[in-house]
Amino acid sequence: MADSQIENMNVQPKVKLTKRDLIKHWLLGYSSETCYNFERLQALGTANAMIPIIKKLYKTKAERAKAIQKYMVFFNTEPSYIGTVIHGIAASMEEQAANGVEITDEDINSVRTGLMGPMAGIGDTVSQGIVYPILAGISCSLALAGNIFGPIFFEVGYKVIMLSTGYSMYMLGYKKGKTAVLSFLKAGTLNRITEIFSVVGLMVIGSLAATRIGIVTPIEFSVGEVGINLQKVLDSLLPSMLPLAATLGVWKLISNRMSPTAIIAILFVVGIVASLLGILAPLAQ
Amino acid sequence: MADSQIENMNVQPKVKLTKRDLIKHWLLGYSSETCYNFERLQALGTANAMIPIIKKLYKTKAERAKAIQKYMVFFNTEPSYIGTVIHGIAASMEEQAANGVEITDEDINSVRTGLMGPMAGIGDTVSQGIVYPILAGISCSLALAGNIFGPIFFEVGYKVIMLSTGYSMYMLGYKKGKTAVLSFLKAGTLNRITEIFSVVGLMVIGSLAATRIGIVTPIEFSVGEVGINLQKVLDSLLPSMLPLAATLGVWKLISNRMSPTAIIAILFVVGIVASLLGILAPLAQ
Amino acid sequence: MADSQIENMNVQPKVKLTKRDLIKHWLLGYSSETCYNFERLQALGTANAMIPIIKKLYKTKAERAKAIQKYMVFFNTEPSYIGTVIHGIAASMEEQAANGVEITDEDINSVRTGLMGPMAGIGDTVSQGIVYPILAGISCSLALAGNIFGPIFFEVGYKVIMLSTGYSMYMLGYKKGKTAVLSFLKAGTLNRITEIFSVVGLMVIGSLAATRIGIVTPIEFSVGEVGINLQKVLDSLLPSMLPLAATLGVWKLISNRMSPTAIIAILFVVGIVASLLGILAPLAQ
Amino acid sequence: MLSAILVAIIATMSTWWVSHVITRTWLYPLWAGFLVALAMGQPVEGMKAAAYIQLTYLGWITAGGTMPGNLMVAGVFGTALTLVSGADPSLAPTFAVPFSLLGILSFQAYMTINSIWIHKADKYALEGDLTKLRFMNYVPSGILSFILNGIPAFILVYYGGDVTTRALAAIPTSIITAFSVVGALMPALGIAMLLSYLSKKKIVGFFFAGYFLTVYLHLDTMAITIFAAIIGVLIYFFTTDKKTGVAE
Amino acid sequence: MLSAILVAIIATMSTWWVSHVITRTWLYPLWAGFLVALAMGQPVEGMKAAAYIQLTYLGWITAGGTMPGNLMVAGVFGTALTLVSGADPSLAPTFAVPFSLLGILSFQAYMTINSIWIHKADKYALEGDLTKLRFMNYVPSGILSFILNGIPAFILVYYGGDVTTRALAAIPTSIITAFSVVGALMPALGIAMLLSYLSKKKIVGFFFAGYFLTVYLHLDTMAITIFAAIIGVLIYFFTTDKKTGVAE
Amino acid sequence: MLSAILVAIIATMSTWWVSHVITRTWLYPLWAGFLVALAMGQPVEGMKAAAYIQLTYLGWITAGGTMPGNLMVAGVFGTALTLVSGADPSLAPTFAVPFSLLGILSFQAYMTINSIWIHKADKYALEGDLTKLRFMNYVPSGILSFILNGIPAFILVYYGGDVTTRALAAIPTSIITAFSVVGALMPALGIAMLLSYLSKKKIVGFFFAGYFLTVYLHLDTMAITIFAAIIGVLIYFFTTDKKTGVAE
Ligand SMILES: OC[C@H]1O[C@H](O)[C@@H](O)[C@@H](O)[C@@H]1O
Ligand SMILES: OC[C@H]1O[C@H](O)[C@@H](O)[C@@H](O)[C@@H]1O
Ligand SMILES: OC[C@H]1O[C@H](O)[C@@H](O)[C@@H](O)[C@@H]1O
Repeated sequence: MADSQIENMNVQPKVKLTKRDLIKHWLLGYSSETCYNFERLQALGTANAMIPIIKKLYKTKAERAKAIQKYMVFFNTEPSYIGTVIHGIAASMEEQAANGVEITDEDINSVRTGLMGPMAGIGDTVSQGIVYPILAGISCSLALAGNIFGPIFFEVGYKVIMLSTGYSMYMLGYKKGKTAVLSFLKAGTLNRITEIFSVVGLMVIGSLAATRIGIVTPIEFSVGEVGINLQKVLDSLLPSMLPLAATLGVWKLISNRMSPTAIIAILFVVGIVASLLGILAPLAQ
Repeated sequence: MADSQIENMNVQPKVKLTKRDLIKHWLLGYSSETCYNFERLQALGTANAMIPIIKKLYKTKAERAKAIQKYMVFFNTEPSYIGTVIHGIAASMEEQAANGVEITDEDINSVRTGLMGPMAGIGDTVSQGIVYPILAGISCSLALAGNIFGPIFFEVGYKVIMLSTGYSMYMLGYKKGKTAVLSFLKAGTLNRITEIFSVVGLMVIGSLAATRIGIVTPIEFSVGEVGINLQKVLDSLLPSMLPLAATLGVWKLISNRMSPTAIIAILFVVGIVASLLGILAPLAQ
Repeated sequence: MADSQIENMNVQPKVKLTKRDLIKHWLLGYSSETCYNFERLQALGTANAMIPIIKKLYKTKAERAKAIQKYMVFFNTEPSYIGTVIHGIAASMEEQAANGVEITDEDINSVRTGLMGPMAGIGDTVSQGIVYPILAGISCSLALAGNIFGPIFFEVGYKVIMLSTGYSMYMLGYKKGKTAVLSFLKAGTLNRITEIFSVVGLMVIGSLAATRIGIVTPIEFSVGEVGINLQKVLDSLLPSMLPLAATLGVWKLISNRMSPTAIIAILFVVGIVASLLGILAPLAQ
Repeated sequence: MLSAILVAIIATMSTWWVSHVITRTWLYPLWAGFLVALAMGQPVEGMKAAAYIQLTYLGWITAGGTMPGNLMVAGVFGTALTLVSGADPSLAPTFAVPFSLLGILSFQAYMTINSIWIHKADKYALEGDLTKLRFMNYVPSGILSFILNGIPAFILVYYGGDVTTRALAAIPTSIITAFSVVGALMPALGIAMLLSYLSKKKIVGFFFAGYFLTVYLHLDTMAITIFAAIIGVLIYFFTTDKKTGVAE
Repeated sequence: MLSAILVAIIATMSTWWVSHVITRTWLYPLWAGFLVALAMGQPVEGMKAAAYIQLTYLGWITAGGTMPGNLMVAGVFGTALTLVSGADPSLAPTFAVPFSLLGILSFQAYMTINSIWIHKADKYALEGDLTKLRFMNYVPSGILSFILNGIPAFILVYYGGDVTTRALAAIPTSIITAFSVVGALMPALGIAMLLSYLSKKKIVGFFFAGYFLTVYLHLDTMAITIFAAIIGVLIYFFTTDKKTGVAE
Repeated sequence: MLSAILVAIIATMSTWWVSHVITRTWLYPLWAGFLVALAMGQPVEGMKAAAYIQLTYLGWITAGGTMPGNLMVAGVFGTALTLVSGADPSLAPTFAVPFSLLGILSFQAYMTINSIWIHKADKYALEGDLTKLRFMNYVPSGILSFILNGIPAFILVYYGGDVTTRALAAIPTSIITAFSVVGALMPALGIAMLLSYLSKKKIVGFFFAGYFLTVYLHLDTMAITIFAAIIGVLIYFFTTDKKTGVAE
């Protein structure tokens, strides 16, 4: 990518996205999960959200077809709070590509795929691990006291946080994408950023795994007249061993390219059988 | 700085500081806060402490004027336990400069300014966060039992620790300064050392911030008949949020180059108003 | 070490160790501590275990003498669970040396000495800090209920874990040694691996030091009518200060090349005298 | 009748997430149940039922498209049944839990069948027909959700809860428990999916760090998030360094 | 009279830190109050009063020249007033706290006015007149402290504590509380000043690490200091490495 | 007589570790004491005595060839004496503890005298006489252990425990306590020996990290091991990087 091209972009933009386009794109992103499915998760929804951007930047049907297709691939992130940053970056990359900067479809999709994982981990933790339980906890105590502000506070509070965070992240993505996209594509830089966010994402989903997978074993047996509670033995060895084992087991299945549907079927069978046999039980809360 | 100069220094010192000079300097450093003021804090006191060193090394009024002036700039560190190391280094740098090693005034002041921050953080934590409360705690229980050894134990214990630490740190500084000053000035080395100490300093003042800024909000309100204690809500979100907010707020003001006096005025107004309005309260100990 | 030599090894092995040889070596390793002594700890036992390997690889008395002698030097590691990895590596290095790869006696012993420390730290922690107390705890409660399965469960459980771990580690060492020995000897690589394991070893023995050295001071005195419990004072300053001091003190003695026997004598004298004078006491469990 | 239709719509939309600007909170019993309560003209009773249901699911999470129980169905159907059957709000969770577990199956069906529309959408993308693509995103999934969630909800409210209550009561506890185990296992899938996006050998240790810091130090999610962010920032700056030397 | 003069000197020196070899402990009520107790001839009673005051300030810290209450004034005046008024030592903190808070103002004045002398000293530095510079360091600030702290202390002891006690009692509690809030906020300034010396983007994360380790793990200052030192040493060695390879 | 011989053999082998495939568990009272119980024909009583002894030593560790008490002697002699004297099993630790402490001396003797055989073995190594080297490894140490441990055990069982019991009772408590202090200090040697193998300046900080994480956060050994492993892996990958760039 020659310097001349950079100037090109700075000096003579042919098509420019307006604030209106960006807001449309951002808002449509909230329909990413409308036609939600196990095959490609948010692919169609994300493509749908790109429509205003693509219509603005490309005029012929062929160009539009080419542009929209790259969004039809598997995509999944936390879509409401944090993941919007990816859409912002995508919009700015499309804009620059349309203005002659040499950005390939692969460039765009590698940024999107690189960031979707960390943003999912972080976004889920923030939205569902922090904001939701705190707001819902407060609101429930209001509601149980018969106070109608309970649900209203929840609805308003949640949406205000969601939209303001989602908007800021989208715009951050667009801005950073605009100014940094060249360095972004420089070998290593994207990887580096992805890596850092992945570190954060990994730690927080580690924490989620430890708190949100609520299985224990109810096995108790007695050797002679001594009763042994297996869960206590396991805890004395390595606390919360079973949730970790479950996570790593499922991860193994995913690594072997088993489909989510198949894994869910397995979890059903394992869960039901293990429960009926008295091997697993839900953790009493 | 050519090798010949180093030899120069090693081979032919023209003026040498004696142990006596060093001890004088170290002791006078305990008057760093005599004319204590918000404009330059320990500047004048530090300059005053340099007098014996400067008198020894420089003979003409002009030289002395030049030498003392560089100590009249803003300076602040923990002066009794740990910060003395900086004076030791300064003494050795002056000595070498006076003997022809090419050390500029800027060199000396950049070492001093680089180290004053970390030494303040670490020194305050050690002297006021650890030594003081432990000694005072023990001594108070003696005193309350009517035992006159309470205050005496405090006075003697505190001074013994202070002077022995302060002396060792001063001499350490002088020695390291003497042997290492050349590598000290090598690009990066000083920065590196400062950085490591800053890491320690930052962590410990983080801890001080968390324990020593005792504000909470007493706001309680009821929505319908449900009482809500705002502090509890904040704590469930992010414990000790207010002290952190206060610290970061004041830091912002400092970064905007507001004077301490002005900030104190603000803290007074904010504190009094917030207290009278029932927004802030002191943390019950 | 030229490429031709590597090919040499891969293409034309003159003598090959069989699985049987390896198993013999591994099992004989469990006699490392038979003639246990303070001079060289497991040296003789380790040499004894090498006999089948050496007999297979070297045919003349002179060669065998040369080979066995290098194992007669000071050696000590955790011999049953984790340390077996070192013997596996040694076996594979001997095999390659016998087949013409240029591996010197020094190479072999530097690998062995480099790894013996980390493997001791990690192995002791796993076998004695984790496996033993958990198994023994469970088994004792069985035994105290009069259930004869108590000791049997302990015996069988302990041996199964010990032998399967020990075997896996031995074979891992042999395999890795075989494929990686060349890169192993590359400058830095061995050091790097040793260093990582040492990090783990150091952390775990830090933990052992904190939990397994059970000394406190029983000193109580009163100043006036206020009773002061010195241990409490020390704990308020720095918890578990005495075990740390003891460890660092002994470490100092070792660094000064004092013999274990002499140190044990010192510990006896210090312990007895300090106990009789009421300065130290065992920690009540 | 009207309230039955309204509840059917609520049930439909709580799974067919037409736009999270609206529907994001419809996932949660507190709000979706409250809407049901309004639709059925018993705002306070229904709200309390919804809140009781909500409280049993404060640890619920959906990640990677999976969930430990269908919270949407639990909230809507559980509240509706409580009101229809005139039971005390505090009993709402007993009604809601079986729905939540059975709802895993209907969610599963929804997520599987929706894959059909995306293949149609592929065709329109190829043709550059953006309008039809948009249609594929919104309409078929809505109809599907109506069939899977709306119609049952209508029936429940319209034909009364007697049958349903009896049906639920007929489910043996051992089955309920078994489904709870399934629900308790389910987050493992979502989390493992995130793991598979994120984990490179180099950094996967941080997953275990997060796990065991939580287990051993009993830190909550906020705390881990804060420490993770601090660690992330420090790694960022300390590894940048490599090329540029130590000092900033 | 004599004791009033002695107390005035103690009050002067406890803020005018002529040399920390002597005065460093005069900041603390336990020692300064004990000196007052000696000066007033009631060593044991005064010592107890001083100890009671001290105990309420074990978490007190001065950083960057700021403080959450004027501990020097609290210790000296609080002890003196307790003795003068003949109150029980355990009531000493009630007397001391308002002084501590009002003392923020007098300390503020002291720290502001002292800036004048330093400008004079600049002139002498320029001239190389080291003796006059030394004079500037010691004398004017001493006189200032005598005016701000010594004279009031003299008056308090000499003219009896009645007026003072009544004056203190007249301060409404809401004002005391308000000043306590100011005092509680004050360390934020000192700490923020240290922060501003120390914080480079690269390492400021460690401030937050220290903060949240304290908050979440309830570690005390000693513990954080130890861990900080360990981390510092490890960073030192692990980043040195870069140039020299991995092994030592 | 037979049982005395059997106990003598157990006592011999529990220190003479002919092969850890067999003898590794003979270090521990639970198993060695159980063997004694079998040999003396009182399996249940003896097993309980052994278990009581075992419980007081769950934190026992041997590192670098040192130990905080001779656990082998404690288990074998303690169990035997309990059975011989017909005391209640719960009193077993009272018998065992003095043996454990005195046993430090006999172990010390064993470890010192064994050095002789290794010098002989050196000679055979030089000659390449592997058979004699093997002999040196196994036989002399066995005889030595028999003398130090086997014979006393035989005497104890054969001639009854009366004398022993009285002898033990004659040891003043202050001596027992003093030996306990020695025992409590002993692991410092083993740990310091490991430290001296492991510690390079660069990484010795991790020793202190492990120490203070345990002290301040009350983490158990398993927890520290897990965190240590995570840290080790992360360091491995993050420092490898240096040569190859950041991304994997
Ligand atoms: O995990 C990322 C993402 O996955 C799916 O899209 C849904 O479960 C979302 O709620 C979640 O945020
Ligand atoms: O510490 C390593 C090692 O040292 C000695 O050989 C013995 O104490 C073993 O039990 C221990 O495993
Ligand atoms: O914070 C560093 C330093 O700042 C000022 O000089 C005073 O508050 C000292 O007590 C403190 O040590």
